Amino acid sequence: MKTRSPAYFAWRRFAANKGALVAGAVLLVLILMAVFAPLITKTGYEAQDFLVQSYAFPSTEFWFGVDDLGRDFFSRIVYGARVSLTIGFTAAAFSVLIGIPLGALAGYYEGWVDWAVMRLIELFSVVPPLLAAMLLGALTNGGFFTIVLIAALFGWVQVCLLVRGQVKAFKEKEFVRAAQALGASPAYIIRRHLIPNAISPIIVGFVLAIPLAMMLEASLSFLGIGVPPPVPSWGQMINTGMNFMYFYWHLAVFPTAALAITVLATTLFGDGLRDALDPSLKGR
Amino acid sequence: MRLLDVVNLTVSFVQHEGVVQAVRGMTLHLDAGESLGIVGESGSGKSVTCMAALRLLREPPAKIAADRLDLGGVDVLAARGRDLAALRGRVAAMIFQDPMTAFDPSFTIGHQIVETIQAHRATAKAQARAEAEALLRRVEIKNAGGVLDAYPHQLSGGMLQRAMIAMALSCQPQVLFADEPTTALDVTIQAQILQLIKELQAEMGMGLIMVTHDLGVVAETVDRVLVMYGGRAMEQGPVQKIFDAPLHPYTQALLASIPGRVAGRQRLVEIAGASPNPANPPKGCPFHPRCAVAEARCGVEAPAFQTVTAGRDAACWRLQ
Amino acid sequence: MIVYILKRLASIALTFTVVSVIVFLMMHAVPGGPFDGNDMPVSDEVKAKLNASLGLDRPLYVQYFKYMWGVLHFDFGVPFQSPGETVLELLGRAWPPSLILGGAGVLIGAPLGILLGMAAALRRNTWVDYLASAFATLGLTIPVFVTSMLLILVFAVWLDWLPASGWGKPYSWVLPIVAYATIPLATYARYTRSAMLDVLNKPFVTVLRAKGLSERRIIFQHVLRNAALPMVTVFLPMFIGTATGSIFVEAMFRVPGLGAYFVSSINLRDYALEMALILMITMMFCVSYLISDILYALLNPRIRTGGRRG
Amino acid sequence: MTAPALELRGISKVYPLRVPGGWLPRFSDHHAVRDVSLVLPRNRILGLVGESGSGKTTTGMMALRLVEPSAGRILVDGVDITAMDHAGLKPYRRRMQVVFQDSYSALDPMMTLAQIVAEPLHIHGLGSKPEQTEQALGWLARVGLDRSYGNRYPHELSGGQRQRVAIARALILRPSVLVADEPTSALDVSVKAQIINLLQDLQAEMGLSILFISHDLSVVRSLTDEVAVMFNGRIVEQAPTEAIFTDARHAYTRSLLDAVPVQNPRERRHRTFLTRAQLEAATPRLAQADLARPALSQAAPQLVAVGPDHWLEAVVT
Repeated sequence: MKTRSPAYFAWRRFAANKGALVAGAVLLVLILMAVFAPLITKTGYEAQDFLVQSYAFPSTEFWFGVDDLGRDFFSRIVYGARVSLTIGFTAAAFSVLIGIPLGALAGYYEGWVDWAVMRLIELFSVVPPLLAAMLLGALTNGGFFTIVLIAALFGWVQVCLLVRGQVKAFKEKEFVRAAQALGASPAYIIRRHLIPNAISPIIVGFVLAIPLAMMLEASLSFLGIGVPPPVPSWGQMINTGMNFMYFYWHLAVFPTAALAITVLATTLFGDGLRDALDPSLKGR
Repeated sequence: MRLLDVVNLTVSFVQHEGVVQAVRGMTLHLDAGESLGIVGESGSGKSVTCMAALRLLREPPAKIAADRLDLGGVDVLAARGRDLAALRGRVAAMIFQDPMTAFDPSFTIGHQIVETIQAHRATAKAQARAEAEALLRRVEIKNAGGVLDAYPHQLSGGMLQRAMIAMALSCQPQVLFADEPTTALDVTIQAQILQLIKELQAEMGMGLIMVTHDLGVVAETVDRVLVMYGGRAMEQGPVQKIFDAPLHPYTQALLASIPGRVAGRQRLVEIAGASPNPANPPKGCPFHPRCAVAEARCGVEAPAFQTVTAGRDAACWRLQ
Repeated sequence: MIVYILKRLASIALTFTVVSVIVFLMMHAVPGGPFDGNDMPVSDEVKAKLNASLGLDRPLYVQYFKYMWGVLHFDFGVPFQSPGETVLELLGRAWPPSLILGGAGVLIGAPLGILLGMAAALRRNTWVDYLASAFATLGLTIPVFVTSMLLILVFAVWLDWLPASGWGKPYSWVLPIVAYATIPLATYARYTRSAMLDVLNKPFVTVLRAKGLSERRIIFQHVLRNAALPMVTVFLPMFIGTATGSIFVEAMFRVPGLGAYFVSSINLRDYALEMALILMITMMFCVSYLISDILYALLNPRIRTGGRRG
Repeated sequence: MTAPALELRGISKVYPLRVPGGWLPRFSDHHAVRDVSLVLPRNRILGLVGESGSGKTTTGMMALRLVEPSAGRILVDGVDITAMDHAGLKPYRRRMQVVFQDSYSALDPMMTLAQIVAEPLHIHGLGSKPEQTEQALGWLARVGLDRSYGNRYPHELSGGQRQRVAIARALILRPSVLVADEPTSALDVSVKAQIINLLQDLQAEMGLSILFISHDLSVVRSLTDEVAVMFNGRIVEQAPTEAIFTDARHAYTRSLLDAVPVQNPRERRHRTFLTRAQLEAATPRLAQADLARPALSQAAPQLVAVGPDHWLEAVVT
């Protein structure tokens, strides 16, 4: 019999989920597009090279048409993926960085540490993220890092709760008691047993924080307090596109579709990961 | 009268990792008023057999096939929704292993017994409640009125198991399936519950199927024993004969390895090896990798489960 | 039971206070008051006077307590963008469209969502489930302004059946309400499905089947009752939570509701209105959590009836 | 005379217990374990039996200082470890190890068997990494698992095999005391005997002292030298194993023995059961003259000697 790690079974389950597999492929294509944007676009996102053809509809020359300022719209959409994905991944990374230690501490020590962390989470649960984000965004005049920060500020809660729940469940397990009986320190137990066993919720929390951050960015940009122009943000483009909706549908439809596809693919990928990883610890 | 008649029952579960054959060609029967013990370890297919007899497995992932699967004269495999519901509880009732999770936490014990009575018989609520209270008293619950109005979380495991027995008996079933009814309970409570089930069976003239991993429970309660291993029947016969002179090497080894038979600290007779993995069972007889007297053909083809002497069946090449 | 409620009350009051302090501090810590905007040149002297008249020159904690004291008397101050009335009056003017939009959206979306979730759970792994789940995922992941945009494109621009914006005749309400209803619909569908599946996998459901209860009774009495327990705890907070979405719907369809004022108050640095809106929503959240906790305690026999008997 | 491997002197554990009902929360003390004294001599197996809630597991966990006692003292090899801090305790942890009931949750699912068995060496910094792995593989072989199992994961094993791994992990540090908390009760009948034999063999080879916590009297009879019976957090009777099985004095011990299922259908009998209240009221009353050794005081229930090494909780009149 071949040795099979828990990860192997998770992969088997994931691979059986066709929707998640397709979503993962789409996400991969989007990431590649974002990374190699200069190679697949004809101009930069700022270049107003086609002022004469402003508002041009999609054609073989301009796949997604030309926008109101004479910029190739396909280039803008592709560069928009860069902005969206960068914000999504950075914010998710920060969420995990905040969420893991807080969740692990709250789950392991319970008592007042847990109480304090839970009250902190309650704070974030009574303030709607979007409103707070709008307020913060307005107060700080938006910008890339502000948005990442805001997204992480509200994204860590989910990661923290997931890690806390997992740590709480595993800390009662007998292998943790056995390690304690061996004289292992709490830091050792958290690092070596509890966090590795919480890796599934951490991965899932990370992936599911990405679409939330992307939506937050798009929403803020849509309202004009997100990433400032000329940085190409899909939310911003949708906002602009709305003004020309009656005459130039492409300016609204393409960024809308790009945002929807990206968010949907990431969410489905994350859902698939969750379904695959959740039972993996039971092994069978 | 034949209450349960199962011929060549196969139950498999379709899973990601492949098809798991939980029960492979089981044949068993139960007559009115008779008690049968099904003994086997975890994964032997003993519980699945009972669940399949009442069609309580979720299909899919479960797949049930049999040449015959009759309960109280009704073809269970052909029965649909309403017919099944009429069968369950009325013809055959079941007691489960973990009484703590067997009751709906949102309703009182009384409510759950009353609804069982009303599901099968047109009975006024007050009448059903009175019957429920009498049943609780019959299962030796002193404070029957109080338990009637209690929620499951307010009662101890032993008390809940008594209440579950009362609920199972509420429609005077002809067959009672008891699936490891004492495993989750403490030793002294176990003995009380076993004695109670035995008494009630005799009193009501029910058929009883006692599913257990514990040979002691079998020795205490039933007339006839069926030993299962790796999804197959190994041996079947009257309880006293099985204990005195087991036929199948598995039964022999199992009886020999029971701890505490004699005084003094000592090494026990052990069965080498591990129980078969249901996802990947050994070819041939499931016991052959651990069997002390296995022959070449044991690993090739499974022996048929056939009569050895009157009233005793076994599946072993050495006995054919 | 009483202790439980008091505990929750204390915890939520604490949370509310902390949120109000943070929001208050944040808005005062950031440089730039309402008179710093470029579009409104004001001399320093006038500015100082104005600040004094509004109490902006006092220490922060004094301002805070003064403000909160006013809030307790429903005095949220005067909105900068409409100085002729109080914040309360402005809100009074703005809430009816928001209430109609939110109320109708939830009244349509939530029941449909719950039904959809139930159907998906009961027909697990069939096309019903896949369709419902796909719909719920779409509804949750696609930002509501995108949905709104699609609705406008299809029904207003291309088909020209309904107006694209405004809040006049009731038929102009249709598109915004439909756009908004997708949020509660998706949220409740997803939650209902998972709550139902949780219960359906409990061992007691097998016992109910073994007793010979009809599938209908098992689902409608036992499974629903148990699934309702976690659902009541999220129903109200989810309702308030989805309200955030109405900001975008109002912006998209140019509905003169609370959301529209929130956006303008942020752009105009209208402290008074901003503070009032945030406090109101936070308060609504707090109250909704409290009500949910009480409902949970009432419905859960474990909390309602306490310890062991018999 | 050398000190016993493990000694518990009057240990107790009190948990606050919420009193149901009422407007304000009230708490009463729940005595999980009260004033338990036990001596585990070297090279012996002591059985600690009782029902769930009797306090037997809590006692075992207190001996390992996995649960802090509310009162009393714990001595390992004659050294009082009751008040030691984490660092001070660490060397004594090496001398005491534990095996749990549920072998599934006793092994970290994310680690290979070699990592699991080598972990004690890692925690105590003994040897280099290859040495640790080598020793772990050796121990896998010693508990009856092929060395090739080293890079497998726990979910690939059966319950009996997992329990072997747990035993290897517990013994790799060569402790003098092993606390075994129901190590066989979750196992299949056909592998239970294997694990009991393994414990027997290792105990003899290593001169281990084992505190064997169990509710299964049949296993206790085959494995232990001496038995202590716990009821309501107290030891009510303690005696050499055979004396417990043939000459039980306490009503509770007798009711436990009577509840054991028969070994052969021929021995079936009708049983009468005492209620919990009856058992609680059944503390024997003995005169000083009945005792093997004079009791220290009178009236209060105490453990008194009623035979050679046979102790019984009784009221002396």
